[in-house]
Order: sequence, then structure tokens, then C-alpha cells
Amino acid sequence: MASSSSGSLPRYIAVRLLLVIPLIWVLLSVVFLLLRVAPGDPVSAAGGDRLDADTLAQRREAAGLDRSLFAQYLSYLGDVAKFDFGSTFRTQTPVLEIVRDFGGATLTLTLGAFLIALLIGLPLGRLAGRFRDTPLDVGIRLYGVVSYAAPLFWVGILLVVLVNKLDPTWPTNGIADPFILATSDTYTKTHIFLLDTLIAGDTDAFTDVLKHHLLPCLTLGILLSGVIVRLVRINVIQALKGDYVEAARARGIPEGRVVRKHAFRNALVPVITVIGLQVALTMSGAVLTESTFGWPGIGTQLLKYIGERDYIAVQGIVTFFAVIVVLTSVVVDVVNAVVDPRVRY
Amino acid sequence: MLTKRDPTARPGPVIETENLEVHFQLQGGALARVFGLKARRVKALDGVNIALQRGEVLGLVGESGSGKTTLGRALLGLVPSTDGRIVYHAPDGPRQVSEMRGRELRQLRTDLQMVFQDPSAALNPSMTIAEAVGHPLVIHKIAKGAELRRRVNESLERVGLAPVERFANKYPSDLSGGQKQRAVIARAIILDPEVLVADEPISMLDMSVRAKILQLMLDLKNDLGLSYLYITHDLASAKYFCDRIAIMYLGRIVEIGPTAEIFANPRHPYTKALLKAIPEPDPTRMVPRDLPRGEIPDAAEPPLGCSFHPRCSEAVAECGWESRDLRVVLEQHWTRRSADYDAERKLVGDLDKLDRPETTATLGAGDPERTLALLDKVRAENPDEPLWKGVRSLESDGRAVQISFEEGVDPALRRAGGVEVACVLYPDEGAGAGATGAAGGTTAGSDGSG
Amino acid sequence: MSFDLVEGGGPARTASGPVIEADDLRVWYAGPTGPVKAVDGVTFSLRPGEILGLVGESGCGKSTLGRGLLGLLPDGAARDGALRFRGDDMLTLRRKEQYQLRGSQLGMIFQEPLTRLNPLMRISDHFSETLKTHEKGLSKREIEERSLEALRVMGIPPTRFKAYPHEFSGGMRQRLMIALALVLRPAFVVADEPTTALDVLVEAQIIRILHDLRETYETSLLLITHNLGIVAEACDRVAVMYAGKIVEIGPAREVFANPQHSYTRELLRSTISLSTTGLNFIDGAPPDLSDPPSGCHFHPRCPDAMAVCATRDPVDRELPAGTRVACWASDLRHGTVTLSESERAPLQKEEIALADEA
Amino acid sequence: MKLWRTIWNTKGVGRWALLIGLALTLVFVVFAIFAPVIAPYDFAQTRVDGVKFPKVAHPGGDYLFGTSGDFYDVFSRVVWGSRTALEVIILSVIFAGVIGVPLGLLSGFIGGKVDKLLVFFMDALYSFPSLLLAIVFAFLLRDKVGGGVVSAALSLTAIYIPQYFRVVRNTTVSAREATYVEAARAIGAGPFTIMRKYLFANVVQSVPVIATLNAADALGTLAALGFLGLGIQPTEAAEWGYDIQVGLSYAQGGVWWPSLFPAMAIILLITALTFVGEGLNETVNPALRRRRMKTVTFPDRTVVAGGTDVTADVAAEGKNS
Repeated sequence: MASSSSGSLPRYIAVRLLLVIPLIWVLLSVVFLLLRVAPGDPVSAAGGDRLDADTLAQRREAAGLDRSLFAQYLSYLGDVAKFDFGSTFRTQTPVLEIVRDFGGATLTLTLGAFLIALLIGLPLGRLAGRFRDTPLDVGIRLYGVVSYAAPLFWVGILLVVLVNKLDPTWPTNGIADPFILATSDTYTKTHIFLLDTLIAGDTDAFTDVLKHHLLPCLTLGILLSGVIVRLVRINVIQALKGDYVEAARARGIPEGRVVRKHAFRNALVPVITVIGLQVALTMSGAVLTESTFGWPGIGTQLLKYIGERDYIAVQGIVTFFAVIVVLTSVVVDVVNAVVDPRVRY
Repeated sequence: MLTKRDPTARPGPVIETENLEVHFQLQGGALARVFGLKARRVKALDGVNIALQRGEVLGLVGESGSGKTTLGRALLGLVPSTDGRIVYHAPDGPRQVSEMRGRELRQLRTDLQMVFQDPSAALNPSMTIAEAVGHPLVIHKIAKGAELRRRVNESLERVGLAPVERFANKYPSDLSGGQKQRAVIARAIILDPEVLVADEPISMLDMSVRAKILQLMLDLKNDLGLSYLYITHDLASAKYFCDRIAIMYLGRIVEIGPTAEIFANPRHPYTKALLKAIPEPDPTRMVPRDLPRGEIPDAAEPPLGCSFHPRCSEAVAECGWESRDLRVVLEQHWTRRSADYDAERKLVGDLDKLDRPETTATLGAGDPERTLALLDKVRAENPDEPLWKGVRSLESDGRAVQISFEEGVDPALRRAGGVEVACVLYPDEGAGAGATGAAGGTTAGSDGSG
Repeated sequence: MSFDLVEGGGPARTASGPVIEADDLRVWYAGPTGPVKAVDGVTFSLRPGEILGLVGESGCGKSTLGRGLLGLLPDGAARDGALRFRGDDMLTLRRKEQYQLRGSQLGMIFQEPLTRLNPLMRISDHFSETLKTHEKGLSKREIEERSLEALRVMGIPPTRFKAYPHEFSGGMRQRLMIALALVLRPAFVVADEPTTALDVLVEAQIIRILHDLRETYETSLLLITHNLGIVAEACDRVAVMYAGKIVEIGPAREVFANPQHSYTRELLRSTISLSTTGLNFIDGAPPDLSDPPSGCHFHPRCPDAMAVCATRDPVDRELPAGTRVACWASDLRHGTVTLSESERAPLQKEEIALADEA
Repeated sequence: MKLWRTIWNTKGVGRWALLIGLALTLVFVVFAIFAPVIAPYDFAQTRVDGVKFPKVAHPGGDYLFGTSGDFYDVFSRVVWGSRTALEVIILSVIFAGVIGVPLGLLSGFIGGKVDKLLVFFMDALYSFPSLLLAIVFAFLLRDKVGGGVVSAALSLTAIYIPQYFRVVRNTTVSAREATYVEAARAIGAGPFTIMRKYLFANVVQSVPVIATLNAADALGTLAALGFLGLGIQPTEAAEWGYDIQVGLSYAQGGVWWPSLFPAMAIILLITALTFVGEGLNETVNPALRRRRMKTVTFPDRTVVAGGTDVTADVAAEGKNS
């Protein structure tokens, strides 16, 4: 019964990372299967019917599509292991390059949205849970449901119209002023615009980029906050029924502290896991947000290649998304292990 | 049809076990499983020999974690055994439960039945009482239609759930605890079984109902000629209810014998402690003072030698003293006197190093002389502490204090007077005097698969 | 585990007024059809250092009484009557004042110790939170010293101070709970079935700790249990509760030797103990507390019920031996009332079916 | 009826959320069923009697909600859209449930390697961004099944199977450990009897809550697909997401109606379904449910505490408020 936790955190992280490999493998296989079992073949789909048979065959060979499905699968796995996600069909741009050039914008968008969602969601959820069934709770729940129900793209435009009324000069499209964008070659250190402008010490560009972030982040953040509010509320309600909460009250711990230290903290344990899963939702939301705000992110690229029916590019980008999601799940598990001493590793 | 069997017609055991072992593979974290790290084994049953005679009530008494519930379940084949044999002496000859699988095992359940501890959990919440009680007949395709109804009614009436119409179409949630337990019993007897394993059948019931349910079980035994394995932690009800009693501790039977003898003349220190600890509604009795310390240990890493030795006040040198016991004694010392804790704690060094089942221990960080002095102080404080009897040597090697303990003996069950007991204090009467370790055979350190 | 508690000695000597006094206390729950009268007119008091055992079947209001004393009640429940702590009426206290009393003056020990400790907090955090809440300005050193002292008395070594609740065994957890309840040396503690979830040997250890509390802490204890054995061994006085009322209260020896209320007697008879030679039981089940029977609530199950029992409430009377009983049969035996012939007639009762039980 | 009483006897907002949600959903169901009667025009109708509708006509007059940029009558599109929405929702929920529930039950009951593998696979699917999955599916199915209702429903089905699977599998795993399942084994019940008679009824109770919440989510995803132009084609059926997308291009010019009304329809229906799901959860889930109680009022005391006046005591005890 001694306090023998049977391992160290670094080892846990290492083992957890090892476990990622089979998970990613399953995801890759799903992606591969989906895109290859599909009717038609990538080359004719992307190239249209304009190409003659020879060129088609050439292209097929170049893309390795003349081999057996299994051979293709193996080489696909092998490539991914080498961090090669393939190249677009038409322009032969490596998918990794697309990810590099457009991933930064998606990253700052989603992180910003997450930040906003947590800032709104955590306190509101806690309030609603603590004051269950009061008018305050009703109001917060209504916010939680409606903000999630409202189509993101429509909310986005609504915000644009609103902001246009308040301040017609506030940017509502893209990630930066076209003029700054034109000189963007100087900002390629991290490929994250916000960071690059900051590193370059260009305050004007930085504030401009920051201003551009507000609306997209807010739009996506509001959607996410609705989910978090509802989640936190339910978990706080359940945690408040916990026996240790009653025991804390019996020791005379003030109600505010009981809610904060006992109910809320314990409510966060399941919430962390589910918030981790919301990364998937954020990705979905990012695609919509980007297309609403003309955001030069990876979501717009995905849509573009879907439009072009470029299977390889789609496959690469989807794989990239999957890897991100899996890696977040590792982070979530590690956070859980740090927060909850009962997690044994 | 509920008929009476005559237990005297075929004397002898109805079911018995031979060196029965049930080991569970403990699951570590999800990761440990994937990478095969540290798969811990819990010896829930570690070589149990027990025979339930036809028509008797055999009590199985022990604390939670002693393996008594596992034994009951293993007899019905609900838990697979990892070694040893279970033999059911069916009317048409002996059959090995431990070899049965699937259909054959399910068929066995018409003869062996079970009553559970928590009646609220033992009934399917979405089945009516009549459905639940009649379901065994449906499963074994014994009755249907009017015949099924008739037999369900008969069984319900037999357990006192009468008038039947009042209960038959109720759901478990509409019934009280006692009523639900009656329904569970009705379901158990509807197949006209020979053996009933009753796993703490009254412990979850309200105090005013316990006697009633116990009476019902006695009546059923007498009327139907049943044999009972009565699993309990309540010695008082066992004393009233059982013909024989087996005391279990950490997967083993430590004492077994006729009820009267066990209560009049308990031999194993554990049995003595249990008897002393039962609170009696007798105002002249006072709270007992000399109780065993600590709690039942982790079955995944049982103590060396006799499992009870760390808690035993009568323990002697060969009981199996080890490194982990030293930690307990040190911690007890600090519990008594906390003044010098910080300084003394430093003298001892890494305590977690002691958490190993070994007969040697290394103690101290830097100054072995002062560590030795500390140990002397601890010993002087409580010279009666049995641990010190088991210390073979205690000396400094210049850097730390080295302690080694006597090799322990794992005592096997052997005859002592009217009972059998597993304790080094009771030498094997059959093997002559002084053969303390001979019968046990297994020495400490081996994994005791004797 | 052995404890260096001061051996021997009865209740502490500071025999001033009672620590806690309930006077016709009622604690009612909100029910779907009307109030549930879980505690319905209860009068008792506890002297400093005294242990009062509270027994009765499940559903008789024992737990509600215990929680009601501390004001730990769910939404919709209400208290009425008088409840005095060292002479001050607690029912009129403001919420904040109630919180201040809890933990520092009134403690509570629960049944299931694992769920009562916050799994995310170390033992040390539990203690420092409790100490800081009630005694502002304690230094870290003082907090640690006082916590370790409380743990020491409960037999928990200081090596475990920084551990998490899940790293302890069941008995250890209950000792932790007791240490946590006592670290501020409250004058009065309610222990609600503190050993029900524990094994016999551990149960005996815990009972002994509770029994010895008064010597270390001069704490009065209300020990709620359904185990009559525990009451007999550990308590000075015993209160028997049935359907929201205390039907008999008195010195433990006296009540166990000469039970006056029919319910007490039947309860004792139905208990299976080592000296049991035949099985007895009380027919029927405790009543629905939202609609208890008229007169003496026990009359439908009482073997000695008379006509008067069904119509008139029995009156609480003190007997020479120091017991207070509310039972017409007892009154009749002691000649404290005169009842007419028709009132004394055995009560014609409805047949209780065999399976009408709890 | 028992369920209804449980719901009605629940305290708090949950019950009202459920009722309001049900009422609102019912409105949409009526729209969906009686669309041909309620909607003045067909969903893809751009002209009446050979006369083309005006482009983006203001609401009012002949066109209650105005007309859209593709010359559709917005009101008719909204009404027909409820039919599409409900068809897609019902189909996808049924598909996902029919596959996910038995799979979860089986996986949870059998346990072992099969279970581990299935859990692994389903978790992988679940952690996938759902919109992406739907997009990929829509993209694939369009060539095969076309851009209609069935194709949209199938794209959504893939997203929700893992959710049913997870919930059912987890409840099965905990129910499998329940004593009543062991009791079933003890009376000789075989695995299929246990699954059918002991587990199924106790496990499916968690399904309605997920089903309604998934339905709400499905509607959102369907609209998103429509918005991206990957959903149902406007000529196949009226779909709100597509209408919003077309409408939004006019929004900044002050033409709000083509996007506002379908957006409102989406918000209302998702809100309604979420209300039903959360309301159900709070009224039937014992961990969240609070019973409705009568408040306690103590009757007046007619006698001092401990009094000896027996009749007065009886009176005080008497019939409660």
C-alpha cells in the first residue's frame, strides 16, 4: 500500500509517444483506404479528360499509381515515416511545403480561438454549474446552445457586418493587409505571420496581423466556447454532488473555495479529455472559418485541392490533420497524468 | 418441482477442491499492458483444500481480500481456476468442474446455485420478479407457459413472497432489500439445486431483516436437503448458522474445524483476533485493546512466510520476517514519537528501498553508527515487538546498516486437536513433536505453489 | 498499530453545561408529496467528552439527525425547534457563522472514507486548507506540526503526510478522516456509520480510536451506527431512534440490560450475536416518514401494542434509572399513567405479511 | 407513462428545456411532413406560370421571406429545407445507431483482443475532425451515389458510428461487471441470452441522449457541407447551408434575408434538438436529475416543547400542511 507510483513522468511520455505509432498507422490506413478505394483514379480525376493516354500513363507512373494497391500502401507508409506526405498532382508542390506555408495561419487561428473559448467557457460554465437552475444558469446555457447552434459561417459574416458599422477601417478579410502581404517574403523565419512580424520588430505589421486575427478567432472561439460552457457546467454539477464536497463543507471550508478548489478542479479532469477531443472540432471549424474570412490557412488549401480533385494533396493534408489530432491526444494524456495523481503510469 | 433430497442417503462430500489456485493477472495501466510491463499476479486462492459435506453448512469466514468470495465463485465455475481441481459429486458420479467449459458448465448450474451479497445489484433492473425468478427454467428449457408460471409461483411462495400477485409483476426497484433477497433466493432454488453458495446473503440487509432471511435459509436447507457454503465476515451469524467453519486469510485457509470447537478454543492467532474484535451487544464488554495492527496486505505481493505474521502478536523467529516489516516498525516509532522525526528520517535514508519482499535490508545514509543507535532506541521503546525475534544479524558495514532476518516457514494446514490449523505454533501432530517447518515444506522466498 | 493514548480515565472533567442540546428539534426534507419528517421532535443533550450512540433501523432518521446537527442538509430541507451549541442557538445563526462553527467546533466523520477525500489533493493540502480556513495567520511550520500531531494520534506515520488519498488503505483513510475532523479540536463530532465499510479488525481499531477520543481531545461524540455491539462497547449513553423520534435514551448499560421501549427490546432480540441461540425478528418495515402512523409510530409492528398506542402519542418520561422512554407499555409498568380498560386492550392489528419487511 | 412522470417530477430548467425543445422540433416536423401544403412553391422553382421570380426581392407581398440570389422563394426553401434536414438527420442517426449500438454491445461484452482492436479503430475515427471526414466521404460518394439526401446521410453516418460505439461499449463494460450479469451466468445463461436479456435493455437507455445530440451536430455538419458546396445540390433538395452560402454573398450589400431565414432555421432546429438531448439527460440521468419537491413548512406549534398535553401533541403532529 506504500506510495509506490510505478514509474516516472518522462518514461510515461516516452511510452505514450510510442503508442502514437499504431494509432497514426490506423489513421493513415483509413485515409489511404478512403481515397484509394474510391471510384475513379486520381490522375484522370485531376487531369480531366483533356490528357491523352500517354500522358496519363506517364503521370500515373510518376505518382506510382501503376503499382498494386498494396505496394502503393507500403510506399505511402514509408514516405510518411520519412515525413514525406507526397506532392500535389498538378504543380508538384510537396504537401509538406503547403503545410509549412499555410500551417502557421491555421495554427494562430486555432490557438487564438481556443484561448478565447477557454476564457469565455471556463468561467461561464463554472458559474452556471454553481448556480444551477437560476436565471443566470438559464442565460448561460442559452448562450452555450445558441453559440454552438449558429452556423459558424453565418456568425462570421454577421460579425463582419457589425464591425463594418462600428469601424469601417477594421480589416475583415485575410491575414494581413495586401501591402504587407506583398512584402511577406521578409517574414518567413517561422512561417507564422504573427511571430515573424514580431521577430522582425515591425510593430505596424504586427498590429495589422493581430487585428486581422480578431474576427476569425472570435468566430471560431464563440462556437467552441459554447461546447466548453456546456461541458464544464455538467461536470461542475456532478462534481458538486461529490462526497468530498460535502466533507469539505463539513469542515467549514467557505462555499467559494469549495466550488473553486474541490468541485471545479475535479470537474476539469474529465473536461480536459473532452477538450482534447475538441481539437478535432476546432479543425473542422477552422476549415469553415478560413473559407469565410479568406484566411490563407491549410483549410482553404484543402478545399482548393478538393475542388481540383487532387487526391494526393488531399491525402497529404488530411494525414497532416490526423497527425496533429493524435499528437494532441498525447498532450491531453500527459496533462491528465500531471493533474490527476490517480493516473498510474 | 421443489423436492427434498435426503443428504444422509449419500454421505460424503458433495463438492470438494484439491489445491485449488485462482490467480488473477492484474492489469497495469493501458501502457503496461501493451508493453507487457509489470504484469502483477494476485493469488486470490493459493492452494485451497476444502470439502463441503452433503447436507452441511460450511462457513467461510474472512476479511475482504481474503479470497472467500473467489472461492465461492470458483466452485460454480464463475471464475476459472488456474491450477488444482474442483470435483462435484453429482448423482451420476464425480465430475470435474475445473475442466468444464461452455455448455457443460452452464448445465452444471442446475445443481449448484448462488445467492449474492447485494440483492439490489443481483437482479436485472429491467426484468420483473416473475421473469427473473423463472428465467433459469427458460434458459435450461425446463418449463414454459402455464408450467413455468406454476413453478415460479411455487418458488415465490416458498420464499415467502406471498401473495404472489403482489410481487410477481413488480420490478426490483419497487421492492425492499429483504424482499429482493427473497427473490434472489427463489431464483436460486427454482432449479432444485443441491448446493447453494451464499455470499454474505444478509450483510447488506437491514438489521431487523437479517434474522428473517437467515431463518428462511435454514428452513430451505431442512426442507430441500440443501448443502450450503456460507461466505461471511460476520462471525456471530456464522456461529449460529454453520456446522463447520473455515477461516481464510490472503487466499489460504488458516483454520478449519467444527463451529463449536473454533469458538470455544480458537488456535490460529488470526482466529483469536477475529473473535476478540467482534463487537457484542453486551455492555459489560469493553473496547478490545490488543488488536492486530494494520490491514490485510496486498495479495499481489503477500508477506513472506506466514501471511499473517506482520500483524501477529504471537509471531516467532521463523514466521517470515522481512524488509517490509522493518519499515512498518520504523513508521510506528515515528507515530509514537515525532519530536526527532526530521533528524531520524535522514538517518534512515531511502525508505522505499525497504518495500521489497526480502530477508535482508540495508538501512542508513552516511552514518551507520547513529543509524544503529536509532534502531536500538526503537527496539528499547517496544522490546516486545515480535520483529526483533526474527533478526538474525544487525551490523554496520561501514557505510550502512545491514540487517538480515531468519528464513521464514510457510506453515501448511495440519491437525491440532479437533481442528486443522496453519500456524508454526501448532506442530504437526501426525509428524511428531517439534517438526515446526516440516509439514509446510515451502520456505519463504519461493512463490509458495505447494 | 499501537497508540500511546493515555490509558484509563472516564469522561473529561470539564463538566460545565452541555456541549450540544437539541430541544424538540425537527428536520424535515422536501418530498414529492409533502415533507418527509426524518427527524420529528427530538430532545437530547451531550456533556463534554460524552459518547452517545444513536441506533435504529435504516430509514429512521439517524443520519438526518446527525447531519441536521451540523446544518449539512440538502436544498429544501428545513430545521425547526431549538438546537444549542454551548448555549447559543444555532438555528438562528447566519450562513457564514455556521460555516465558521463547522470544522472548528463541530466535526463530522463519514461512512465511506475514500470518496470523502478530494482525490486531487495531498493529505497535507487537506490539513492546511482546514487549518487555514479556521485559524488565519498560522505559519507553515505550525500547520505542519499540528497536522502531524493529529495524524500521530491516529497512528498514521509522518512519512505519509504528502501522499494522496488513493495511496491509503481503507482503515488508514478512515483514520485520516478522523484526524482531519479533529485537527481543530472541535467540541462535538458526529460519526455517521464510521465503520460500516470496514473489516472486523479494522472496525475494532477505529472504534477504539473513537472511544479514546475524549482522553486526547475532550470531544463529545454522537456515534451513529446500526451495530448494537459497537454502542454497547464504546458508548456512555445510547439513544434509540424510530421513525424520526428518539423512543428511548439512557445509559448504555441500563438500556441494554433493561430495555424499556418495546422497540429497543425487539431490536436487541433481533440482533444476531455470539450468544444468539434462536432467531428473532421484528415484522414489517419502518414507516414512510412522509406519512407515519398515528400515535406511537411503532404500534403497527409492536408485539405489545394496546389500543391507546394507535391513537395517542406516548409521552417522554424519565425513569429512576436515568432512562427517558416514550412508550405506553413502559408507563403502565412503572405506574406513571393510568389507562382505562379499553385503552389497555391489545390492539387489533392488520396482519403483516411475511415479506413486508425492510 | 412512467417516463413521462419521471420527466414531469424533475425539478429545474431541464424539464422545460425538454418540453420547449420537443415543441420546436415538432414545428419542424410539421413543416417537413406538410411541406407541399405549407410552402407556396416547389424548392427548386424559379418561375411561376413561366414568369421568372425577381432576384433578391424584399420580404413581404408574394414572397414572405423574399427571394434569393438564385431566384428561389426563401420561405419555400426554408420549409422544404426542414424536410431535407429531418430526412438526413433521421437516416444518419438510424444508420449510425444500427451499426454502432450492436457493435458496441458486442465489443464490450466479448472484451479481449476483438474489443481492443475495435476500440482502437473507433477511437481513431472519433479523433478525426468530423467535418473533414464528412468532406472526404461527400467527395467520394458524390461520384457514386450523387449529391442527394442519401449520400449526405451516409457521409454523416461515418462520423457518428464511433460515438454510439463508445457510449454503448463503455456502458456494456461497466454493466458486464454488474452482479446481475454474474447472477445470469450463475443460473446458466449463455452469452447471447445475457446480451439480449440482461445487457441490451440496460445499455440502450443511454442512446436517446446521444442520438438527439448527434442529430443536432449532424444538422450543423450538413449545413457546413452545403456551405462548402460539397453537400446536397440545390436541384436535388432544399438545403439551408447552401442557401446561406449563396445568401451571404449579398449580405454585405444589405440584402440580409436570403441568409438570415435559413440561418434562423438551423439555429432553431439545432437548439431544439440540443434542448431535447440536454433536457432528457437532466430528467432521466440519475446523476443529474433533481426531483421536484414540495417545500417544507412547519405547522404552528400549539404546545411548548416536551409538553405533557397529549391531545395537543396529537394536534401538532396532525395532518401536515
